[in-house]
Amino acid sequence: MQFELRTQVIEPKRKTFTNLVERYGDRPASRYEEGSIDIQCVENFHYKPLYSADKDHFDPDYTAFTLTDPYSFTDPRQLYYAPYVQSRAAMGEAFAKSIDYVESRGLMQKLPGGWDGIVGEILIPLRHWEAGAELVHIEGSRWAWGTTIDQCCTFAAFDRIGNAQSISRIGIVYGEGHDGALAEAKERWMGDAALQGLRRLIEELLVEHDYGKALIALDLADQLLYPLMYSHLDEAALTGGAGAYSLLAQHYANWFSDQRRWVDALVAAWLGDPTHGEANKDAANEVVGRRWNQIVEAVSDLAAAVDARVDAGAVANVEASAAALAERLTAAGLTVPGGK
Amino acid sequence: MAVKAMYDYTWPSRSAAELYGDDQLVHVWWRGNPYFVSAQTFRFPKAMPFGALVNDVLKGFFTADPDFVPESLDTAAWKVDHEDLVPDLEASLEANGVGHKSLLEFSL
Amino acid sequence: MTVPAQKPARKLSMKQRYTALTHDLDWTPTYVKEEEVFPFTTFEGIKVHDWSKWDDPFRLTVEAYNKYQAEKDRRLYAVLDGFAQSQGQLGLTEARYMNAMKIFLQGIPVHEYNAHRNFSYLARYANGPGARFAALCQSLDELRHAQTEIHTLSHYNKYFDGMHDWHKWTDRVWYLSVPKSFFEDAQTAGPFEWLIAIGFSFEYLLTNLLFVPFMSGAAFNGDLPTMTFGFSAQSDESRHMTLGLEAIKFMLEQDEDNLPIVQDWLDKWFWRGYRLISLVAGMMDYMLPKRVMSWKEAFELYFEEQMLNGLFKDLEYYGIRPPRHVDWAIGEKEILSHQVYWILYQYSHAAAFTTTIPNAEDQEWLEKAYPETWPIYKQVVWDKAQRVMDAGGRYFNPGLPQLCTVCQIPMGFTEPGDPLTQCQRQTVYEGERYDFCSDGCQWIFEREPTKYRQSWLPVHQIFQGNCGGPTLPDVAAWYGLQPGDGAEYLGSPDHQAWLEWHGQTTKEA
Amino acid sequence: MSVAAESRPVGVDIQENEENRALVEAIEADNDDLTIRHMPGMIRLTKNGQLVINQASVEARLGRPWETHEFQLAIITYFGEFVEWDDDQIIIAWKH
Repeated sequence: MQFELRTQVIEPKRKTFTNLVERYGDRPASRYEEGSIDIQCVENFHYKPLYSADKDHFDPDYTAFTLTDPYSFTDPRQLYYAPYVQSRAAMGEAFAKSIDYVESRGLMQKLPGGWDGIVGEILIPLRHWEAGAELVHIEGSRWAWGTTIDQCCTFAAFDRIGNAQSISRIGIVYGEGHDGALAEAKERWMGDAALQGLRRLIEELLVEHDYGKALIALDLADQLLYPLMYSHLDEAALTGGAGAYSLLAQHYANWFSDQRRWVDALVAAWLGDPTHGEANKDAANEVVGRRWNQIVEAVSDLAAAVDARVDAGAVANVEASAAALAERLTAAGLTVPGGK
Repeated sequence: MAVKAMYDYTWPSRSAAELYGDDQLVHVWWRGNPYFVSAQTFRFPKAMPFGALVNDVLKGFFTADPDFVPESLDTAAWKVDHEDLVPDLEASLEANGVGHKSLLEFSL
Repeated sequence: MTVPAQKPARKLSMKQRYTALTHDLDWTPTYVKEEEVFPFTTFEGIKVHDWSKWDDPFRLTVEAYNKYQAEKDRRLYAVLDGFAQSQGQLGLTEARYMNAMKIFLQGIPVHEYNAHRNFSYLARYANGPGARFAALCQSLDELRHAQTEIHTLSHYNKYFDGMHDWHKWTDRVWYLSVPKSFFEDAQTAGPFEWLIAIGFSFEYLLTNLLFVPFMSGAAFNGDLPTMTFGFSAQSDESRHMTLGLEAIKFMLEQDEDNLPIVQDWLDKWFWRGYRLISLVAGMMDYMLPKRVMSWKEAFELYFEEQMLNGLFKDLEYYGIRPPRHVDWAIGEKEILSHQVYWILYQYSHAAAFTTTIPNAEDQEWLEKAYPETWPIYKQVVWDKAQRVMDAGGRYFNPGLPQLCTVCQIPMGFTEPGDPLTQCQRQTVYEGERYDFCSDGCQWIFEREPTKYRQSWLPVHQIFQGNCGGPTLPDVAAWYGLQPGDGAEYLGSPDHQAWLEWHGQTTKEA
Repeated sequence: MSVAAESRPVGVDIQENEENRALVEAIEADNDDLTIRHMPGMIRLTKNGQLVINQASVEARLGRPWETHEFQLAIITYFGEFVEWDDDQIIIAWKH
C-alpha cells in the first residue's frame, strides 16, 4: 500500500522559512530560529494606541537603545519556550529537593545565631526585590522591538517571580510551615533601614518607562547583590556552619550565571551596534551616571546589616564587586562616577 | 461617540479623498449577482465621463461572468449611494453625483 | 496536664500557600506614586475598589507551571519528531487538506504572539498581583502557542507551498489584514478592554469554535501533529477561559457603573470576533476533505448551547444581556461558510492558499449539512464556476473587492433572510463615506469612528500605490508570493507532488 | 427568563487516550446522568448542574498519586466555571 513509500526519502522542497533563508542562507534552521526570528509584526499597523500619543503599539522608541537590525541580538542560550520550561522544571526540581531536605532535617531551625537573622531579616525580605525585578523585566516583554529581546525579558520576568516564590518557600519552611515569617519579612522590607535603598531603587525603576534603561540599572544592582548574597555568603555559610543557607543559595547563584549570559549579550549588542552604538553608549552612561552611587550605597547598606549579624566581610565584598564592575564598565567604554 | 483615550485622539482617515489626487475610489455593485462576491472597488478619475466608465471599463470587466451580455448595461437601472440615478453619459462621474467611495449600483 | 500547642498544627492549605506565593509578594510603593507605577488602569472608566478580590481558581505557582508545561511539551515535541521521521505527511487524507493549515499558519501564530505581548502589558500594569500573575502565565502560554504552531507546521513547509513566507504575508496580504486588524484593535485599546476583547470574548466565547472542531478535524484527516498541538494548546486555553471569566466577573462585581462599559465592549468584541472566525467556517466546511461536524453544528454546540444557554444565563445575574447582533450571527449559520469560501475561491490567485470546486463527495456532504442553502449556492455560483472550468478556464475575480471598514472582509455577506443580496451599509463621518458588511460592523464604527477610519484597508492601499505597484504581479511580488502558493488546487505543485508520491507507491505496490 | 444553574449543562472535553482513561472512568463513576460523546481524538462529558472530579477516585483507578493540577494535562476545554479547585476536588458548575 501507499505507506511503503516511507522507506524511501522524499526530498524536501525547501529547508526552512523564507525569512531565515534570506537571513542565514539556504540551510536548515533550528527551532530557536524558526520560533524567534521575525515573529513580531513590523509594518502596516492599523490603529494608534489609546494609551500613547507618540508611539505605535510596537515601536522601536520605547527605549533609547536601538539596534540597526533587532535580530542581530539572539539569546546565547537559544532558549525558546519548550527548552525554557524544561530547564526551569529541572531547576525547580533541584530546588525542591534542597528545600525538602532542609525542611525534613529541620535545618532552618538549627541555623547558628547570626545566620538565622540573615535568613529571616535579609534573605526572605528580598523576595520583594525579586517581585519588583519581575515587573522591570516584563516591561521589556511588552515594549521590546523584536522577538528575541522580548523573549529573553519574558523568561527573565518569569524567573524572577519564580525566585520570589522560591524565597517565599524558604520563608514558609523558616516559619515552620506557616506564613508568619513572610509577614514579618514584608514589614522589614517596608521599614528596615538596611533594605530601604533597594526598595527605593526598585520602586524608582517601576516609573522608569524606558525598559532598556530600567533593565541596565536593575542589572547593575543584581551584579552587586547576587555575588554577595548567593556566592560570597554561600562560602561564608559553609565555614560558619549554616549548611542550609549554602544549600539554598547555590540555586540562585546558578540562576544568576544563566541570567548573565543574555543580559551581557544584549548590552554588548547595544554598545557595539554599528550605527547606534555611540547613542546607545550615551544612554547607558546616563543610567550609570544617575544610578551608580545609589546602587552601591543600597547594596552596601544591606551588606552592613549582614556584617552586623555575622562577621562575613560583606561590605568588603560589595566594595570589591563594585570595583571590578566599574572596571568592566570602563573597559566597555562607559564612564563610572568617582567617589564610590 | 468619542474614543476614550489618554490624549486627544484624532487620527486621520487612511482612505481620505485627498490621498487619491484627481482620482477617487468607486464601488461598483451588480445587485443580485453573487457570482461577483461583493461590490468591486475601482480607482477612476473624477472627470471620467460616465459613458466611458460603462463602455470602456465595466462592459469588459463583467465578462468574467460567462452569462454577462455587455449590451445589457445600456439598459441597466442605476443607483448611486442608494438613490436612483439616470446617468448623463457625457458628464463626469463627479457631475453624476458619484463621489469618493460612492456605491454605484446597477440591476439588469 | 499538657498545654496544647499554641500554633495550629495544620500547614498552609493550597489556597493560603498560593496567596503567600503570589498576592503577598505585592507592596504599596512609598517612594513613588502608585498611579505612576500603574498609569493605564483609569482612563477607560472602569472603577476598581479592591484588587485583592481577583481570584484565580487554578492557583498555579511557577514551580507547578514549569513542571506541567514541560511535560506537555515533552509529549508534543515527541509527536512532532516522530511524524517528521516517518514522513507522516504521506498519511494525510489529501494534499488539499494543507490549505486549512496554510491559513492557520499565516493567520494564527503571529496573533498568539501578539496576545503574548499584550498579556505582558497586563502582567506589568494591572494594579493587583493576582491579576498580574495570571496574565504573566498567559503571556508565556501565548508565546508557547505561537512557537508550537510554527514548529508543528515547519515540517509541512518543507514539502508544501503556501507556508514559507508567512512572516511577511501576515503584515501585507489582503485577507490577513482581517486577523491583524482584529488583534491590533485590541492591542491598541486599554487593559480592561483587552481583557474583555481577548480574555473573555475571544478566549471564552469563541476559541472553542476555532480550535476544537478544527483539531478534531485534523485528527480525522491524518494530521496528528496539529491535533496534538491543538489539544495541548487548548489545555492552556482552559486556564485562559478561566482568566477571561474571572476578568468580566471581577469588573462587574467591583462597581455597578462598570456594567454599561463592559456590556458595550462585549457587544463590540463578540461581533468583531465572530466576523474573524467566519474564516474558520469556510475552512471547516470546504477545506477539510473529511469533516467531523459542520460549521452550523459547531456553532450550535459551542456557541448557542454552551454560551447563550449556559454562560449568558449566568451573567444575567449581573445585568449582562446576550451580545448585540447575536441574532444576526445565528441567522447566518446556514450560509456563512458558503459565502466565505466563495470569497476565498475567487481571490485565491492573490493568496497563499489554493482552492477548488467542491467535488462530488464534498457536494453530497454539503447538501446533507445544509439542505436549505447549499442547492441555492450550487446553482448560482458553483455550477457557473464549473462551466468555466469545463471550458478550460478558471474563474478568478479580475478586480478588487469592496472591503468592510471594520472587519476588512470583502463585502460578500448578505441581508438577513435574503441569501443572494449582499448587505451594504454606509456611514458618512466628517464628510467621508465608510462601508460596512453588516449592522454589527457599522455599529462598531459609529462608536469609535476616529479609530476605524485609520484602518489599513488593503484594497485602498493598493490603489494608493503603497503595495508594490498597480498590477496584480506587482502586488504579488510585494507580498512575496511565489508560483504554487496560490490559485487553483487541481494541477498545482502541491497536487502534482501528492500524485507523484502516491503514484510511485502504487507502481511499487 | 432565567434558567436555574442546577438545570443548565456544564461540561468538559478531554483528550481520549490511555493516559486519561482512569480520569474519565472516575468522572463517570462520580457523576450520575453524565452524557458522553466521542469525537476524533476527544471525549466530551456533559451533565446538568455540576460536574465533580475527585482526587481519590482518580487515584484509586490510576494506582498512583494524582494531583488535581494534573487535570490540566488532560483537559481540552470546558464550559461552566471552576467553582472549586483544591487539593482533593475539582467542581465545574454555574454560579448563578
